[in-house]
Amino acid sequence: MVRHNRIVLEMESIPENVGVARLMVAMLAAQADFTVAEVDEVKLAVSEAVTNAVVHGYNSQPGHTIRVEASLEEDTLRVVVIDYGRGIEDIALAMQPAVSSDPERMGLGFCFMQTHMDTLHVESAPGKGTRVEMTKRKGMERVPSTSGN
Amino acid sequence: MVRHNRIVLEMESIPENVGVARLMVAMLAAQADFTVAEVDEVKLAVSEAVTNAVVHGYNSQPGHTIRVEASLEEDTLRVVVIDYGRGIEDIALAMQPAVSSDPERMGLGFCFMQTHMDTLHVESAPGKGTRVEMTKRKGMERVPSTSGN
Amino acid sequence: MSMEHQLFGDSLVVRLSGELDLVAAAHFKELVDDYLDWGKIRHLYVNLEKVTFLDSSFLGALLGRYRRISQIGGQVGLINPPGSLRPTLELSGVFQLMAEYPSEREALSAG
Amino acid sequence: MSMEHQLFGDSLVVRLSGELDLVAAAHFKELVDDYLDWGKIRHLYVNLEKVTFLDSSFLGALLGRYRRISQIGGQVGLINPPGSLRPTLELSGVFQLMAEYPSEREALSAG
Ligand SMILES: Nc1ncnc2c1ncn2[C@@H]1O[C@H](COP(=O)(O)OP(=O)(O)O)[C@@H](O)[C@H]1O
Ligand SMILES: Nc1ncnc2c1ncn2[C@@H]1O[C@H](COP(=O)(O)OP(=O)(O)O)[C@@H](O)[C@H]1O
Repeated sequence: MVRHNRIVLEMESIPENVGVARLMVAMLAAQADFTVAEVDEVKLAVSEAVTNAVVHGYNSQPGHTIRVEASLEEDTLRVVVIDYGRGIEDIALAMQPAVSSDPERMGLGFCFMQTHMDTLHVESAPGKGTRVEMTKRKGMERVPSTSGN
Repeated sequence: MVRHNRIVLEMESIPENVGVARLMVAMLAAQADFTVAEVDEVKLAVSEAVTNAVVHGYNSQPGHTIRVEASLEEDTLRVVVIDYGRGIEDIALAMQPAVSSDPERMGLGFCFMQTHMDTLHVESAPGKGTRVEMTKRKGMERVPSTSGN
Repeated sequence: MSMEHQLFGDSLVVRLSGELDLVAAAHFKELVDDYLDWGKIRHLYVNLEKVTFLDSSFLGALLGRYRRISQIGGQVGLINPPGSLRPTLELSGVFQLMAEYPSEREALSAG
Repeated sequence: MSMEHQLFGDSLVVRLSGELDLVAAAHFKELVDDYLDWGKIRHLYVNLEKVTFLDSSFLGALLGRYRRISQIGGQVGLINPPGSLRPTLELSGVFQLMAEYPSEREALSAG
Protein backbone atom coordinates (compact mmCIF):
# COMPACT_ATOMS: atom_id res chain seq x y z
CA MET A 1 0.00 0.00 0.00
CA VAL A 2 1.21 3.50 -0.85
CA ARG A 3 1.33 6.09 1.98
CA HIS A 4 2.85 9.03 0.14
CA ASN A 5 2.57 9.99 -3.48
CA ARG A 6 2.15 13.02 -5.67
CA ILE A 7 1.10 13.19 -9.29
CA VAL A 8 0.60 16.30 -11.38
CA LEU A 9 -1.25 16.17 -14.66
CA GLU A 10 -1.22 18.99 -17.18
CA MET A 11 -3.48 18.48 -20.12
CA GLU A 12 -5.36 20.11 -22.95
CA SER A 13 -8.86 21.42 -22.34
CA ILE A 14 -10.74 18.77 -24.32
CA PRO A 15 -13.70 16.69 -23.11
CA GLU A 16 -11.82 13.42 -23.68
CA ASN A 17 -9.28 14.35 -21.00
CA VAL A 18 -11.87 14.43 -18.22
CA GLY A 19 -11.70 10.62 -18.19
CA VAL A 20 -7.90 10.69 -18.06
CA ALA A 21 -7.94 12.86 -14.92
CA ARG A 22 -10.65 10.73 -13.36
CA LEU A 23 -8.69 7.54 -13.90
CA MET A 24 -5.41 9.02 -12.71
CA VAL A 25 -6.91 10.13 -9.41
CA ALA A 26 -8.81 6.84 -9.06
CA MET A 27 -5.52 4.94 -9.39
CA LEU A 28 -3.94 7.10 -6.70
CA ALA A 29 -6.87 6.46 -4.34
CA ALA A 30 -6.73 2.75 -5.11
CA GLN A 31 -2.97 2.72 -4.34
CA ALA A 32 -3.87 3.83 -0.81
CA ASP A 33 -6.55 1.14 -0.51
CA PHE A 34 -9.54 3.46 -0.62
CA THR A 35 -12.64 1.24 -0.91
CA VAL A 36 -14.35 0.79 -4.28
CA ALA A 37 -17.20 3.04 -3.10
CA GLU A 38 -14.74 5.73 -1.95
CA VAL A 39 -12.89 5.57 -5.27
CA ASP A 40 -16.22 6.01 -7.07
CA GLU A 41 -16.95 9.12 -5.02
CA VAL A 42 -13.53 10.58 -5.78
CA LYS A 43 -14.02 9.88 -9.49
CA LEU A 44 -17.32 11.74 -9.50
CA ALA A 45 -15.87 14.79 -7.72
CA VAL A 46 -12.86 14.92 -10.09
CA SER A 47 -15.10 14.47 -13.12
CA GLU A 48 -17.21 17.46 -12.04
CA ALA A 49 -14.26 19.74 -11.30
CA VAL A 50 -12.38 18.96 -14.52
CA THR A 51 -15.56 19.19 -16.60
CA ASN A 52 -16.15 22.66 -15.14
CA ALA A 53 -12.65 23.69 -16.20
CA VAL A 54 -13.31 22.48 -19.77
CA VAL A 55 -16.89 23.71 -20.11
CA HIS A 56 -17.01 26.89 -18.00
CA GLY A 57 -13.37 27.86 -17.47
CA TYR A 58 -12.52 27.64 -21.17
CA ASN A 59 -16.01 27.79 -22.75
CA SER A 60 -15.42 24.35 -24.28
CA GLN A 61 -12.49 25.68 -26.33
CA PRO A 62 -9.49 23.37 -26.83
CA GLY A 63 -5.90 24.61 -26.74
CA HIS A 64 -5.87 25.65 -23.08
CA THR A 65 -4.26 23.92 -20.11
CA ILE A 66 -5.88 22.24 -17.14
CA ARG A 67 -3.71 21.25 -14.22
CA VAL A 68 -4.67 18.50 -11.79
CA GLU A 69 -2.52 17.97 -8.70
CA ALA A 70 -3.26 14.85 -6.72
CA SER A 71 -1.44 13.82 -3.60
CA LEU A 72 -1.64 11.19 -0.96
CA GLU A 73 -0.53 11.76 2.61
CA GLU A 74 -1.28 8.78 4.84
CA ASP A 75 -5.08 8.38 4.77
CA THR A 76 -5.85 11.64 2.99
CA LEU A 77 -6.18 12.25 -0.73
CA ARG A 78 -5.93 15.87 -1.87
CA VAL A 79 -6.96 16.91 -5.37
CA VAL A 80 -6.49 20.39 -6.81
CA VAL A 81 -8.00 21.28 -10.20
CA ILE A 82 -6.77 24.51 -11.77
CA ASP A 83 -7.74 26.38 -14.91
CA TYR A 84 -6.52 29.74 -16.18
CA GLY A 85 -9.83 30.63 -17.79
CA ARG A 86 -12.90 32.78 -17.27
CA GLY A 87 -13.12 32.60 -13.47
CA ILE A 88 -16.23 32.87 -11.29
CA GLU A 89 -17.77 36.22 -10.31
CA ASP A 90 -19.81 35.05 -7.33
CA ILE A 91 -18.47 31.81 -5.88
CA ALA A 92 -21.10 31.48 -3.15
CA LEU A 93 -23.88 31.76 -5.74
CA ALA A 94 -22.18 29.38 -8.19
CA MET A 95 -21.85 26.75 -5.48
CA GLN A 96 -25.58 26.67 -4.74
CA PRO A 97 -27.36 23.54 -6.01
CA ALA A 98 -29.22 23.90 -9.30
CA VAL A 99 -27.38 27.12 -10.15
CA SER A 100 -25.83 26.94 -13.60
CA SER A 101 -24.89 29.48 -16.25
CA ASP A 102 -25.75 26.88 -18.91
CA PRO A 103 -29.37 25.77 -19.53
CA GLU A 104 -28.23 22.32 -20.72
CA ARG A 105 -26.49 21.71 -17.38
CA MET A 106 -27.93 20.84 -13.99
CA GLY A 107 -25.90 22.98 -11.61
CA LEU A 108 -25.07 19.87 -9.59
CA GLY A 109 -21.30 19.86 -10.08
CA PHE A 110 -20.29 21.65 -6.88
CA CYS A 111 -23.06 19.82 -5.05
CA PHE A 112 -21.56 16.44 -6.05
CA MET A 113 -18.06 17.58 -5.08
CA GLN A 114 -19.36 18.68 -1.67
CA THR A 115 -21.34 15.50 -1.06
CA HIS A 116 -18.57 13.11 -1.99
CA MET A 117 -15.47 14.76 -0.58
CA ASP A 118 -14.70 15.77 3.02
CA THR A 119 -13.58 19.30 2.24
CA LEU A 120 -14.05 21.60 -0.74
CA HIS A 121 -12.42 24.96 -1.20
CA VAL A 122 -12.84 27.18 -4.25
CA GLU A 123 -10.75 30.20 -5.22
CA SER A 124 -11.37 32.18 -8.36
CA ALA A 125 -10.58 35.50 -9.99
CA PRO A 126 -12.67 36.66 -12.97
CA GLY A 127 -10.54 36.59 -16.11
CA LYS A 128 -7.72 34.78 -14.32
CA GLY A 129 -8.99 31.33 -13.51
CA THR A 130 -10.31 28.97 -10.89
CA ARG A 131 -8.73 26.66 -8.34
CA VAL A 132 -10.78 23.91 -6.70
CA GLU A 133 -9.19 22.03 -3.82
CA MET A 134 -10.80 18.94 -2.34
CA THR A 135 -9.71 16.39 0.22
CA LYS A 136 -11.03 13.03 1.28
CA ARG A 137 -9.89 10.74 4.07
CA LYS A 138 -10.47 7.06 3.66
CA GLY A 139 -12.54 5.07 6.12
CA MET A 140 -14.38 8.17 7.34
CA GLU A 141 -17.96 9.18 7.91
CA ARG A 142 -18.14 12.27 5.77
CA VAL A 143 -18.32 15.64 7.54
CA PRO A 144 -18.83 18.13 4.70
CA SER A 145 -17.16 21.49 5.09
CA THR A 146 -17.30 24.20 2.49
CA SER A 147 -15.77 27.57 2.00
CA GLY A 148 -15.36 30.00 -0.83
CA ASN A 149 -13.41 33.21 -1.18
CA MET B 1 -11.73 10.53 -32.34
CA VAL B 2 -9.07 12.89 -31.02
CA ARG B 3 -6.51 14.29 -33.50
CA HIS B 4 -4.52 16.58 -31.24
CA ASN B 5 -3.83 16.27 -27.54
CA ARG B 6 -1.04 16.77 -25.07
CA ILE B 7 -0.75 15.44 -21.55
CA VAL B 8 2.15 15.91 -19.16
CA LEU B 9 2.47 13.78 -16.06
CA GLU B 10 4.88 14.58 -13.24
CA MET B 11 5.04 11.97 -10.56
CA GLU B 12 7.06 10.53 -7.71
CA SER B 13 9.65 7.88 -8.45
CA ILE B 14 7.78 4.93 -6.94
CA PRO B 15 7.08 1.56 -8.60
CA GLU B 16 3.31 2.01 -8.24
CA ASN B 17 3.41 5.00 -10.61
CA VAL B 18 4.66 2.96 -13.56
CA GLY B 19 1.10 1.69 -14.01
CA VAL B 20 -0.28 5.22 -13.83
CA ALA B 21 1.97 6.36 -16.70
CA ARG B 22 1.17 3.24 -18.69
CA LEU B 23 -2.56 3.78 -18.38
CA MET B 24 -2.36 7.49 -19.13
CA VAL B 25 -0.51 6.91 -22.39
CA ALA B 26 -2.79 3.98 -23.25
CA MET B 27 -5.83 6.26 -22.90
CA LEU B 28 -4.23 8.81 -25.20
CA ALA B 29 -3.51 6.16 -27.83
CA ALA B 30 -7.05 4.83 -27.48
CA GLN B 31 -8.46 8.37 -27.96
CA ALA B 32 -6.81 8.33 -31.40
CA ASP B 33 -8.24 4.90 -32.21
CA PHE B 34 -4.95 3.00 -32.07
CA THR B 35 -5.85 -0.71 -32.25
CA VAL B 36 -5.86 -2.83 -29.10
CA ALA B 37 -2.61 -4.49 -30.24
CA GLU B 38 -0.99 -1.08 -30.88
CA VAL B 39 -2.10 0.19 -27.47
CA ASP B 40 -0.55 -2.92 -25.88
CA GLU B 41 2.74 -2.19 -27.62
CA VAL B 42 2.71 1.41 -26.44
CA LYS B 43 1.97 0.26 -22.88
CA LEU B 44 4.97 -2.06 -22.91
CA ALA B 45 7.34 0.62 -24.21
CA VAL B 46 6.13 3.16 -21.62
CA SER B 47 6.34 0.58 -18.85
CA GLU B 48 9.98 -0.12 -19.74
CA ALA B 49 11.01 3.53 -19.98
CA VAL B 50 9.32 4.61 -16.74
CA THR B 51 10.59 1.52 -14.90
CA ASN B 52 14.13 2.44 -15.99
CA ALA B 53 13.66 5.93 -14.56
CA VAL B 54 12.53 4.47 -11.21
CA VAL B 55 14.99 1.59 -11.01
CA HIS B 56 18.12 2.90 -12.75
CA GLY B 57 17.69 6.68 -12.87
CA TYR B 58 16.87 6.95 -9.18
CA ASN B 59 18.23 3.62 -7.88
CA SER B 60 14.71 2.70 -6.69
CA GLN B 61 14.66 5.67 -4.29
CA PRO B 62 11.34 7.52 -3.84
CA GLY B 63 11.12 11.29 -3.50
CA HIS B 64 12.34 12.11 -7.01
CA THR B 65 10.35 13.28 -10.01
CA ILE B 66 9.65 11.50 -13.27
CA ARG B 67 8.13 13.47 -16.12
CA VAL B 68 6.15 11.84 -18.91
CA GLU B 69 5.08 13.96 -21.87
CA ALA B 70 2.64 12.35 -24.24
CA SER B 71 1.23 13.99 -27.30
CA LEU B 72 -0.91 13.11 -30.24
CA GLU B 73 -0.53 14.75 -33.63
CA GLU B 74 -2.82 13.21 -36.24
CA ASP B 75 -1.73 9.55 -36.49
CA THR B 76 1.42 9.86 -34.42
CA LEU B 77 1.82 9.37 -30.69
CA ARG B 78 4.96 10.82 -29.14
CA VAL B 79 6.06 9.86 -25.62
CA VAL B 80 8.96 11.43 -23.76
CA VAL B 81 10.11 9.98 -20.42
CA ILE B 82 12.50 12.13 -18.40
CA ASP B 83 14.35 11.58 -15.15
CA TYR B 84 16.88 13.84 -13.42
CA GLY B 85 18.86 10.94 -11.99
CA ARG B 86 22.04 8.97 -12.51
CA GLY B 87 22.27 9.14 -16.28
CA ILE B 88 23.84 6.63 -18.66
CA GLU B 89 27.61 6.57 -19.36
CA ASP B 90 27.54 4.59 -22.59
CA ILE B 91 24.14 4.78 -24.30
CA ALA B 92 25.07 2.55 -27.25
CA LEU B 93 26.19 -0.20 -24.86
CA ALA B 94 23.17 0.20 -22.58
CA MET B 95 20.82 -0.18 -25.54
CA GLN B 96 22.22 -3.55 -26.57
CA PRO B 97 19.93 -6.51 -25.82
CA ALA B 98 20.73 -8.46 -22.65
CA VAL B 99 22.92 -5.66 -21.31
CA SER B 100 21.88 -4.69 -17.79
CA SER B 101 23.66 -3.17 -14.81
CA ASP B 102 21.42 -5.26 -12.52
CA PRO B 103 21.74 -9.09 -12.35
CA GLU B 104 18.04 -9.46 -11.45
CA ARG B 105 17.06 -7.70 -14.69
CA MET B 106 17.06 -8.94 -18.26
CA GLY B 107 18.43 -6.01 -20.21
CA LEU B 108 15.40 -6.17 -22.50
CA GLY B 109 13.90 -2.75 -21.71
CA PHE B 110 15.42 -0.80 -24.62
CA CYS B 111 14.93 -3.82 -26.85
CA PHE B 112 11.17 -3.83 -26.12
CA MET B 113 10.96 -0.06 -26.70
CA GLN B 114 12.72 -0.47 -30.04
CA THR B 115 10.61 -3.40 -31.16
CA HIS B 116 7.27 -1.85 -30.28
CA MET B 117 7.70 1.78 -31.27
CA ASP B 118 8.61 3.27 -34.66
CA THR B 119 11.37 5.54 -33.39
CA LEU B 120 13.43 5.62 -30.20
CA HIS B 121 15.88 8.33 -29.26
CA VAL B 122 17.85 8.43 -26.01
CA GLU B 123 19.75 11.36 -24.56
CA SER B 124 21.57 11.17 -21.26
CA ALA B 125 24.20 12.94 -19.21
CA PRO B 126 25.85 11.11 -16.29
CA GLY B 127 24.73 12.69 -13.01
CA LYS B 128 22.12 14.81 -14.77
CA GLY B 129 19.51 12.43 -16.07
CA THR B 130 18.01 10.66 -19.03
CA ARG B 131 15.48 11.54 -21.70
CA VAL B 132 13.86 8.81 -23.79
CA GLU B 133 11.74 9.90 -26.75
CA MET B 134 9.63 7.44 -28.69
CA THR B 135 7.05 7.77 -31.43
CA LYS B 136 4.56 5.43 -32.96
CA ARG B 137 2.23 5.93 -35.88
CA LYS B 138 -0.96 3.97 -35.96
CA GLY B 139 -1.84 1.60 -38.78
CA MET B 140 1.82 1.21 -39.82
CA GLU B 141 4.17 -1.62 -40.56
CA ARG B 142 6.91 -0.87 -38.08
CA VAL B 143 10.21 0.45 -39.45
CA PRO B 144 12.43 0.60 -36.37
CA SER B 145 14.94 3.42 -36.26
CA THR B 146 17.27 4.00 -33.36
CA SER B 147 19.76 6.62 -32.38
CA GLY B 148 21.60 7.61 -29.25
CA ASN B 149 23.80 10.57 -28.35
CA MET C 1 -18.16 4.34 -23.19
CA SER C 2 -20.20 2.62 -25.85
CA MET C 3 -23.72 3.26 -27.12
CA GLU C 4 -26.16 1.14 -29.10
CA HIS C 5 -29.74 1.88 -30.03
CA GLN C 6 -32.79 0.15 -31.41
CA LEU C 7 -36.17 1.44 -32.55
CA PHE C 8 -39.42 -0.27 -31.48
CA GLY C 9 -42.27 1.60 -33.18
CA ASP C 10 -42.13 5.12 -31.74
CA SER C 11 -39.95 4.05 -28.80
CA LEU C 12 -36.18 4.41 -28.88
CA VAL C 13 -34.09 2.14 -26.67
CA VAL C 14 -30.54 3.38 -26.02
CA ARG C 15 -28.11 0.92 -24.43
CA LEU C 16 -25.13 2.52 -22.75
CA SER C 17 -22.07 1.02 -21.15
CA GLY C 18 -18.92 2.15 -19.38
CA GLU C 19 -18.32 5.65 -18.05
CA LEU C 20 -20.82 8.36 -18.95
CA ASP C 21 -19.42 11.87 -18.76
CA LEU C 22 -19.55 14.92 -21.03
CA VAL C 23 -18.23 12.90 -23.99
CA ALA C 24 -21.06 10.36 -23.69
CA ALA C 25 -23.51 13.21 -22.99
CA ALA C 26 -22.71 14.83 -26.35
CA HIS C 27 -23.13 11.56 -28.28
CA PHE C 28 -26.37 10.73 -26.46
CA LYS C 29 -27.82 14.19 -27.07
CA GLU C 30 -26.95 14.06 -30.76
CA LEU C 31 -28.46 10.62 -31.24
CA VAL C 32 -31.73 11.29 -29.46
CA ASP C 33 -32.18 14.82 -30.82
CA ASP C 34 -31.76 13.49 -34.33
CA TYR C 35 -34.70 11.11 -33.87
CA LEU C 36 -36.73 13.86 -32.20
CA ASP C 37 -35.96 16.44 -34.91
CA TRP C 38 -37.30 14.06 -37.55
CA GLY C 39 -40.35 13.31 -35.44
CA LYS C 40 -39.55 9.62 -35.43
CA ILE C 41 -39.92 8.89 -31.72
CA ARG C 42 -42.20 9.69 -28.83
CA HIS C 43 -40.71 7.60 -26.01
CA LEU C 44 -37.15 7.04 -24.82
CA TYR C 45 -35.84 4.14 -22.73
CA VAL C 46 -32.29 4.30 -21.49
CA ASN C 47 -30.69 0.99 -20.56
CA LEU C 48 -28.11 1.67 -17.81
CA GLU C 49 -27.39 -1.96 -16.91
CA LYS C 50 -23.74 -1.88 -18.04
CA VAL C 51 -22.93 1.65 -16.93
CA THR C 52 -20.10 1.89 -14.38
CA PHE C 53 -20.03 5.64 -13.82
CA LEU C 54 -22.09 8.73 -14.57
CA ASP C 55 -21.70 12.39 -13.71
CA SER C 56 -23.79 15.56 -13.85
CA SER C 57 -22.96 16.22 -17.52
CA PHE C 58 -24.66 13.02 -18.54
CA LEU C 59 -27.55 13.65 -16.15
CA GLY C 60 -27.95 17.08 -17.74
CA ALA C 61 -28.18 15.53 -21.20
CA LEU C 62 -30.74 13.03 -19.91
CA LEU C 63 -32.84 15.79 -18.34
CA GLY C 64 -32.62 17.85 -21.53
CA ARG C 65 -34.04 14.94 -23.56
CA TYR C 66 -36.73 14.46 -20.91
CA ARG C 67 -37.84 18.05 -21.40
CA ARG C 68 -38.19 17.68 -25.16
CA ILE C 69 -40.03 14.37 -24.87
CA SER C 70 -42.45 15.65 -22.21
CA GLN C 71 -43.40 18.47 -24.57
CA ILE C 72 -44.62 15.96 -27.14
CA GLY C 73 -46.41 13.88 -24.50
CA GLY C 74 -43.90 11.02 -24.51
CA GLN C 75 -42.21 9.35 -21.61
CA VAL C 76 -38.61 8.58 -20.59
CA GLY C 77 -37.76 5.40 -18.70
CA LEU C 78 -34.60 4.09 -17.08
CA ILE C 79 -33.79 0.41 -17.39
CA ASN C 80 -31.94 -1.49 -14.70
CA PRO C 81 -29.62 1.16 -13.19
CA PRO C 82 -26.83 -0.55 -11.15
CA GLY C 83 -26.90 -0.06 -7.39
CA SER C 84 -23.62 1.86 -7.44
CA LEU C 85 -25.26 4.63 -9.54
CA ARG C 86 -28.34 4.91 -7.36
CA PRO C 87 -27.10 7.63 -4.96
CA THR C 88 -26.11 9.87 -7.87
CA LEU C 89 -29.38 9.27 -9.70
CA GLU C 90 -31.36 9.94 -6.54
CA LEU C 91 -29.52 13.14 -5.72
CA SER C 92 -30.27 14.40 -9.23
CA GLY C 93 -34.01 13.85 -8.85
CA VAL C 94 -34.43 11.91 -12.12
CA PHE C 95 -36.49 9.22 -10.38
CA GLN C 96 -39.19 11.85 -9.80
CA LEU C 97 -39.49 12.32 -13.55
CA MET C 98 -38.66 8.98 -15.12
CA ALA C 99 -40.07 5.54 -14.47
CA GLU C 100 -37.71 2.69 -13.69
CA TYR C 101 -37.98 -0.75 -15.30
CA PRO C 102 -36.19 -4.01 -14.58
CA SER C 103 -35.89 -4.91 -18.28
CA GLU C 104 -36.38 -3.52 -21.79
CA ARG C 105 -39.31 -5.85 -22.35
CA GLU C 106 -41.16 -4.51 -19.35
CA ALA C 107 -40.40 -0.92 -20.32
CA LEU C 108 -41.72 -1.41 -23.84
CA SER C 109 -44.86 -3.27 -22.79
CA ALA C 110 -45.65 -0.64 -20.12
CA GLY C 111 -45.09 2.24 -22.56
CA MET D 1 -2.56 -7.17 -10.22
CA SER D 2 -3.57 -10.00 -7.94
CA MET D 3 -1.74 -13.14 -6.91
CA GLU D 4 -2.91 -16.42 -5.38
CA HIS D 5 -0.93 -19.52 -4.66
CA GLN D 6 -1.44 -23.15 -3.72
CA LEU D 7 0.97 -25.90 -2.72
CA PHE D 8 0.70 -29.41 -4.21
CA GLY D 9 3.40 -31.53 -2.56
CA ASP D 10 6.69 -29.91 -3.57
CA SER D 11 5.08 -27.98 -6.43
CA LEU D 12 3.97 -24.38 -6.01
CA VAL D 13 1.25 -23.05 -8.30
CA VAL D 14 1.08 -19.25 -8.50
CA ARG D 15 -2.01 -17.74 -10.18
CA LEU D 16 -1.54 -14.21 -11.41
CA SER D 17 -3.99 -11.77 -12.93
CA GLY D 18 -4.02 -8.24 -14.34
CA GLU D 19 -0.92 -6.24 -15.22
CA LEU D 20 2.46 -7.64 -14.20
CA ASP D 21 5.18 -5.01 -13.88
CA LEU D 22 7.87 -4.25 -11.30
CA VAL D 23 5.27 -4.12 -8.51
CA ALA D 24 4.04 -7.63 -9.31
CA ALA D 25 7.65 -8.74 -9.86
CA ALA D 26 8.58 -7.79 -6.30
CA HIS D 27 5.59 -9.62 -4.78
CA PHE D 28 6.20 -12.68 -6.93
CA LYS D 29 9.90 -12.82 -6.05
CA GLU D 30 9.18 -12.49 -2.33
CA LEU D 31 6.55 -15.22 -2.36
CA VAL D 32 8.56 -17.77 -4.32
CA ASP D 33 11.88 -17.03 -2.61
CA ASP D 34 10.24 -17.54 0.76
CA TYR D 35 9.21 -21.07 -0.21
CA LEU D 36 12.64 -21.72 -1.71
CA ASP D 37 14.52 -20.36 1.32
CA TRP D 38 12.64 -22.80 3.57
CA GLY D 39 13.29 -25.65 1.17
CA LYS D 40 9.58 -26.28 0.80
CA ILE D 41 9.32 -26.47 -2.99
CA ARG D 42 11.15 -27.92 -5.95
CA HIS D 43 8.85 -27.02 -8.85
CA LEU D 44 7.06 -23.81 -9.81
CA TYR D 45 4.05 -23.45 -12.11
CA VAL D 46 2.93 -19.98 -13.02
CA ASN D 47 -0.66 -19.64 -14.20
CA LEU D 48 -0.82 -16.72 -16.64
CA GLU D 49 -4.37 -17.30 -17.87
CA LYS D 50 -5.77 -14.05 -16.46
CA VAL D 51 -2.76 -11.84 -17.12
CA THR D 52 -3.44 -8.86 -19.40
CA PHE D 53 0.04 -7.34 -19.51
CA LEU D 54 3.62 -8.16 -18.58
CA ASP D 55 6.90 -6.34 -19.00
CA SER D 56 10.61 -7.08 -18.67
CA SER D 57 10.62 -6.50 -14.90
CA PHE D 58 8.24 -9.38 -14.38
CA LEU D 59 10.12 -11.52 -16.90
CA GLY D 60 13.32 -10.78 -14.96
CA ALA D 61 11.71 -11.97 -11.73
CA LEU D 62 10.49 -15.12 -13.50
CA LEU D 63 13.96 -15.84 -14.90
CA GLY D 64 15.52 -15.23 -11.50
CA ARG D 65 13.23 -17.84 -9.92
CA TYR D 66 14.02 -20.20 -12.82
CA ARG D 67 17.74 -19.94 -12.01
CA ARG D 68 17.24 -20.84 -8.35
CA ILE D 69 14.92 -23.73 -9.17
CA SER D 70 17.22 -25.17 -11.85
CA GLN D 71 20.01 -25.28 -9.27
CA ILE D 72 17.98 -27.63 -7.10
CA GLY D 73 16.94 -29.75 -10.08
CA GLY D 74 13.35 -28.51 -10.19
CA GLN D 75 11.37 -27.22 -13.12
CA VAL D 76 9.37 -24.10 -13.95
CA GLY D 77 6.24 -24.30 -16.10
CA LEU D 78 3.95 -21.69 -17.62
CA ILE D 79 0.24 -22.36 -17.64
CA ASN D 80 -2.03 -21.05 -20.38
CA PRO D 81 -0.37 -17.75 -21.39
CA PRO D 82 -2.85 -15.61 -23.39
CA GLY D 83 -2.08 -15.05 -27.06
CA SER D 84 -1.58 -11.33 -26.54
CA LEU D 85 1.43 -12.04 -24.28
CA ARG D 86 3.04 -14.52 -26.65
CA PRO D 87 5.26 -12.08 -28.63
CA THR D 88 6.72 -10.66 -25.41
CA LEU D 89 7.29 -14.10 -23.92
CA GLU D 90 8.89 -15.32 -27.13
CA LEU D 91 11.21 -12.32 -27.43
CA SER D 92 12.39 -12.95 -23.88
CA GLY D 93 13.33 -16.54 -24.60
CA VAL D 94 11.46 -18.04 -21.63
CA PHE D 95 9.90 -20.75 -23.82
CA GLN D 96 13.40 -22.19 -24.30
CA LEU D 97 13.67 -22.70 -20.55
CA MET D 98 10.16 -23.36 -19.32
CA ALA D 99 7.57 -25.89 -20.45
CA GLU D 100 4.10 -24.69 -21.36
CA TYR D 101 0.91 -26.42 -20.18
CA PRO D 102 -2.71 -25.90 -21.13
CA SER D 103 -3.93 -26.39 -17.52
CA GLU D 104 -2.72 -26.72 -13.93
CA ARG D 105 -3.78 -30.34 -13.87
CA GLU D 106 -1.61 -31.21 -16.84
CA ALA D 107 1.34 -29.27 -15.43
CA LEU D 108 1.12 -31.08 -12.09
CA SER D 109 0.71 -34.53 -13.59
CA ALA D 110 3.63 -33.95 -15.99
CA GLY D 111 5.93 -32.69 -13.21
N1 LIG E 1 -13.87 26.37 -13.54
C1 LIG E 1 -14.88 27.26 -13.69
N2 LIG E 1 -14.69 28.40 -14.40
C2 LIG E 1 -15.71 29.30 -14.56
N3 LIG E 1 -16.94 29.13 -14.03
C3 LIG E 1 -17.19 28.02 -13.32
C4 LIG E 1 -16.18 27.03 -13.10
N4 LIG E 1 -16.72 26.05 -12.35
C5 LIG E 1 -17.99 26.39 -12.11
N5 LIG E 1 -18.29 27.59 -12.67
C6 LIG E 1 -19.58 28.32 -12.60
O1 LIG E 1 -20.34 27.77 -11.52
C7 LIG E 1 -21.59 27.29 -11.99
C8 LIG E 1 -22.02 26.08 -11.19
O2 LIG E 1 -21.15 24.99 -11.40
P1 LIG E 1 -21.66 23.51 -11.15
O3 LIG E 1 -22.27 23.43 -9.78
O4 LIG E 1 -20.52 22.59 -11.42
O5 LIG E 1 -22.83 23.29 -12.18
P2 LIG E 1 -22.83 23.14 -13.79
O6 LIG E 1 -21.46 22.75 -14.25
O7 LIG E 1 -23.84 22.09 -14.04
O8 LIG E 1 -23.22 24.48 -14.34
C9 LIG E 1 -21.37 27.01 -13.46
O9 LIG E 1 -22.58 27.03 -14.20
C10 LIG E 1 -20.41 28.12 -13.87
O10 LIG E 1 -21.11 29.32 -14.13
N1 LIG F 1 16.81 6.11 -16.97
C1 LIG F 1 17.99 5.49 -16.81
N2 LIG F 1 18.92 6.00 -15.96
C2 LIG F 1 20.13 5.39 -15.79
N3 LIG F 1 20.48 4.25 -16.42
C3 LIG F 1 19.60 3.69 -17.27
C4 LIG F 1 18.32 4.28 -17.51
N4 LIG F 1 17.68 3.50 -18.40
C5 LIG F 1 18.51 2.49 -18.71
N5 LIG F 1 19.67 2.60 -18.03
C6 LIG F 1 20.86 1.68 -18.13
O1 LIG F 1 20.73 0.92 -19.31
C7 LIG F 1 20.72 -0.48 -19.01
C8 LIG F 1 19.84 -1.24 -19.98
O2 LIG F 1 18.49 -0.87 -19.82
P1 LIG F 1 17.35 -1.86 -20.28
O3 LIG F 1 17.59 -2.29 -21.68
O4 LIG F 1 16.02 -1.20 -20.03
O5 LIG F 1 17.50 -3.14 -19.36
P2 LIG F 1 17.23 -3.38 -17.79
O6 LIG F 1 16.31 -2.33 -17.29
O7 LIG F 1 16.66 -4.74 -17.74
O8 LIG F 1 18.57 -3.31 -17.12
C9 LIG F 1 20.27 -0.56 -17.55
O9 LIG F 1 20.70 -1.74 -16.92
C10 LIG F 1 20.90 0.71 -16.96
O10 LIG F 1 22.23 0.48 -16.62
